[in-house]
Amino acid sequence: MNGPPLLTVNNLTVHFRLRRSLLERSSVVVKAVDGVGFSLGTGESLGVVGESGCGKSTLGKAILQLVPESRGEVIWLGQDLGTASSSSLRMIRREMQMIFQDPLASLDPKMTVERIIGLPLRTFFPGLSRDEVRRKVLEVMEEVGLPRSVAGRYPHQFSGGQCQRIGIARVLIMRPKLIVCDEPTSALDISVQAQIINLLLQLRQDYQMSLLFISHNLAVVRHLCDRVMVLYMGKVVEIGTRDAIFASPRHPYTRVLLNAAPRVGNEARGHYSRVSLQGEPGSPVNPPPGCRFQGRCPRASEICRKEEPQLNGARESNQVACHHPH
Amino acid sequence: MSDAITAQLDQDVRGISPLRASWLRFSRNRLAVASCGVMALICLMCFALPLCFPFTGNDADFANLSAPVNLASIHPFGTDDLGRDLFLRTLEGGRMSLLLGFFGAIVSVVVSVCYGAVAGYLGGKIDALMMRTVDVLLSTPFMFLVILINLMLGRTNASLFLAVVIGLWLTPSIIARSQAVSLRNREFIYAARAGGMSSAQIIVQHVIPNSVNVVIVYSSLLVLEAILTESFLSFLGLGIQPPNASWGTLIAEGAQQLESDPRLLILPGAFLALTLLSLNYITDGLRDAFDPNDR
Amino acid sequence: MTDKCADLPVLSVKHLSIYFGGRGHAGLQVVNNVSFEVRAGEIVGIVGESGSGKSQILLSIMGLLPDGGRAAGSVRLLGREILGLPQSDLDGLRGAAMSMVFQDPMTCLTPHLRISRQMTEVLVRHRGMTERAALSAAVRMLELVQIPDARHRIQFYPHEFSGGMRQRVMVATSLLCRPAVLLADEPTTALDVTIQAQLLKLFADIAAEFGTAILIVTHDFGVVSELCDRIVVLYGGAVMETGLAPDIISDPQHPYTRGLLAAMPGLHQTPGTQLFTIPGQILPGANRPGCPFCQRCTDKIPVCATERPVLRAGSGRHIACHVAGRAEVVA
Amino acid sequence: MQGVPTLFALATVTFFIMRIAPGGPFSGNRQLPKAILENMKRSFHLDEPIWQQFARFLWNALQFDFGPSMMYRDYSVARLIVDGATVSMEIGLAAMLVATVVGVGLGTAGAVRRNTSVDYACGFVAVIGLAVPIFVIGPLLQLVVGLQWKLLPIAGWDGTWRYKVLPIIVLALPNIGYIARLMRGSMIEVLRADYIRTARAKGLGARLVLWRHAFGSAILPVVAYLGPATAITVTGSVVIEQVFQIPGIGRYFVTGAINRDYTLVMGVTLFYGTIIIVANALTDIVQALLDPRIRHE
Repeated sequence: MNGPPLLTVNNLTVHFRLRRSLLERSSVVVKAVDGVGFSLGTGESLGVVGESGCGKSTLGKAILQLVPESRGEVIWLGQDLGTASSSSLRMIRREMQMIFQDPLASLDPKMTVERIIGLPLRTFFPGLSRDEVRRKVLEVMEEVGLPRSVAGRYPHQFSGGQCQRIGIARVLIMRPKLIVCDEPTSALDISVQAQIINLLLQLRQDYQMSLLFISHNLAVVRHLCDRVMVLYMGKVVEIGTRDAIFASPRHPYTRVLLNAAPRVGNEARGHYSRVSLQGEPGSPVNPPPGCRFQGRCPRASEICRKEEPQLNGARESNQVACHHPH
Repeated sequence: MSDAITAQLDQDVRGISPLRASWLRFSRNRLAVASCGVMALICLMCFALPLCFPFTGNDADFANLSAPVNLASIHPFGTDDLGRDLFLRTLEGGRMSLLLGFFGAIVSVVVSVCYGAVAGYLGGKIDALMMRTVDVLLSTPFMFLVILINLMLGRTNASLFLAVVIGLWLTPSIIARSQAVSLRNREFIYAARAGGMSSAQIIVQHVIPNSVNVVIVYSSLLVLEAILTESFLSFLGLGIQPPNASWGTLIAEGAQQLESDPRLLILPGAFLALTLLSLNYITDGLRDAFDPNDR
Repeated sequence: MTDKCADLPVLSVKHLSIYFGGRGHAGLQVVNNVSFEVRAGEIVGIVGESGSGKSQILLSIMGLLPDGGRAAGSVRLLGREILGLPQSDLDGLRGAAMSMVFQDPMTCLTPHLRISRQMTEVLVRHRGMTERAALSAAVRMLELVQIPDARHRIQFYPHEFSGGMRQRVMVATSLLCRPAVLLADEPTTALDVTIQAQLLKLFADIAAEFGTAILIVTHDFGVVSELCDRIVVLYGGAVMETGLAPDIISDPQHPYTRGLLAAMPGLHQTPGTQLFTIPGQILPGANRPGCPFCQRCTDKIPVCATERPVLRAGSGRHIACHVAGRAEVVA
Repeated sequence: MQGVPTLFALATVTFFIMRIAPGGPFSGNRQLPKAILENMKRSFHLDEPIWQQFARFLWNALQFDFGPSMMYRDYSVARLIVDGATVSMEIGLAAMLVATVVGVGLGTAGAVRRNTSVDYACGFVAVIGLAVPIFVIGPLLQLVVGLQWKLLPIAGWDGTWRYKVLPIIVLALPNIGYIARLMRGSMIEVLRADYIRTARAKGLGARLVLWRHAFGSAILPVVAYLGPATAITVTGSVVIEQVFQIPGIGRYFVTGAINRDYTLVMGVTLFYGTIIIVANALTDIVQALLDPRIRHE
């Protein structure tokens, strides 16, 4: 970590109320994110991994104050965003931006590329002249590798990779300190994914930007992130440096996740037979008491069914929430 | 050859906007375009042609009572038993029907889109209350509302207009609301919020431009329904009052004299049916071209 | 493993081309002259990115190309030509001799019918079984794909299952008539990694136990690497490289395969370094002259733009490239 | 059960709007001596404070007693509603049945044979139903079938089938158009669904795929439309009743309101509201039966 934390999140919790069916009157509470805490330094990148429904996307949106149901503290350079006035929140939003999973859906279909990219600039600096905005837009387009000639086109005329570049350009034009990336490459082909990863690496290097990189793809996270946080059913089960998590994971779930990811190479053949994990992730609607992973955990014991494990900082390199860590 | 493709792509600097693309799609729908032509012709006939006659539809030509169809004469489709020109009366009735239809539809669209958008975008208790009100109005007999308006305001064109709007705005306001709700959850709205735009800016820059399609489709559908509602009420004697006439009142008169002179029914009936038919095909064409859900 | 009839391919695809729109050879060509074979008990993977035409190949084998799609060439199932058969004849084969599993288990089961009905109808139709006998056969099949409490759960509706379970149900349904060949279109893409691993194991077990020939389409080299015996690498609707999976993955020779493998972040890359990238993007259509990969290829020579390379035998594989493998031949 | 508050709101609004509206039930009979008028008002409790009248109305309504009609003095409102509703329901239900069968058939045929002459023919029938208003098609049918061919009576009512055929056909036509269009659209969408491709991949044959796998989902929008449409149809079409001289309930909406017949209007409004709410509830139930995803878990 370089310097004081840019972003600190304490006990962030998002509980949705959900009516399960049309005829049902009562609602159930979905604990999408449950007491998540971490901090992120300037220029650092943190990967958030987990399976679908573990709350990783909700976490990203909650940090940017896009989820009204969220509780807990999100502290940006010493200021709690939950209590910030709407005008100061607006100013902070210049510095924290987001790119999305579905590149096409995150672009307004009715706007040209030039308008989409220039819109944040015009929102925050209404005084800028048209030419100035256009100059900056073209500059940033070049930076993300979009030819100037496409500025007048509409999103539906682009491929997924190009749409993602447009999304990155829209974010980049504000020169933010933090970019929250919500599965930015999972809808892309491998060859295009590599282009986007390289772009993000380049931007980090050039502008000292911090990344919160949400993904289910462990290989991408390993390549891009300094630290990794593993979520399971809305809870942090393990957080630590990249090397610690990938070389010596301590939580049984982290191990399973690393083990299950398909691998390229001949040593991989038949490796699925090593998979020991049965069953599927439970629903975050009615989590079991104690550890949420207990039902699928090979190491589960009596205490796991009763007591919820807390994140334990015994080691500097990685903290783990488990009664029986490896 | 592949180089030629990329070169051509690069030349195409200004993209085709989705709205223009929709218009292009619409213009390729021959049936819809032809219907637009028919509608234009009907409007032209109803608004311009009566000026060419030296008399009005209420003037009785006592020399020609119950004149037969004679396209060469001054009464091309004949006269009724009072000597009034059938064709002219139909055109003048059409003028009334079309005016009420177009204005009724415009007001209904504006009311319903505003109402639905406010309910959908605000959500929560306000939304629930506003939609409950729509529910109650939907379970009130329409005829009863119309008569109440008649009682309050008298049988004027204004009360008919109000009745048309009240009959029409409910269903589209439900559609507008669901559109607003789905827009609120679209990813590019999240992107705009994350980009620091205020709610007002988002509504102006993103929500309204993306609702244009639905509004266009619904406007044309509502013109159809407004004309239908107006003529329905006039047919029952709750709409246009004599001596004014609309297609609805003419059809009512015609239905009474069915046995003596079917022309009285067939002429305005044919005009009304042709109008509704064209509007129907126009609405279909617009829906195919503009509504992404049905594509 | 059961005895492999090693010589007779269960499924043999020869010179398959697929067109959309237009007539004859006009219109957009999405697949160009693709040939491969699948033998009993063998798992063959078709790998390619979006737009490579890989899903269209499976659909054309099943006779399920969407409106406007036409296939030319030859598809032989157990020696019988099935391309261009009338739909009514194909109905006798689909679900019986060949069956297919689709990508998204959420949308591929009929929402208003119980699982029991969706499974038994296959047996009633193809085997003429009674509803009762079919039901118990269906339950046995669900147990085989490890659906817990199958006897009870077979009466559920699709929405009452999770994604992984639904995909198991799909696999079970496709196996009911013991098909000679099972086609799978990105069967694990919509699933989480832990569930994906369970399903890959299931596919491997099926091939080993029943001797079913499996043709699996995917964009994920990881899946291919773990599961497949042989692979077909597809780009722009044409075969780039085909051969035994371990050979190709450990020593890719076609510039596209090499680039694709190098572009994957993985064990061999130092984290934080720039990845190898293939420049440009896929262009639609497969009927341009020259090599379909020519535009993005870093090794291209002038002939690549004008002449389409044919599949040539290389070391343990076939490659369609003017450049790759040449040096070897000369040496 | 959530219909009860709606019904209450409907009753309240109607009650007070009726009283606020200018004029009263007896304002037409100016020649009546004042004493008699007062007497009549007293007999209908119109001399009481308005909140008391409202409470009385609510209490009686709970017991399905709406009192005598102010216009048709020899009849109770309940009697008028029952008599009219029997006729209206008979015609309305029959029309909806015809419309559903024909509309679903036309829509399915159009979707399966999309962009063929079959599709265009079905589409044309649907468009005629939608575009030609019933007050045009009704008199036209009277003219052709009744006057020219003399096959059926033009108008009137004696309870026999001969008097019902034309009204049923005319009432069914617009619904045929709407249902056919709805069915065609939803069937086309369903036939494009992934699970239809799965069913075809199972080799089930076109007929089984259509009726077992596609029909169940494609019919859902039609069911959603049928509820409210049936409610509106069975509560009486004023136009049909006027054109064909049928003693249905629809005309009571008009005459009651025009004459400020408070008791009749209240009774008819509540009847209408109840039918709508019941129809909506029935629709929800049928939809839940057809679509397991919205069924109570």
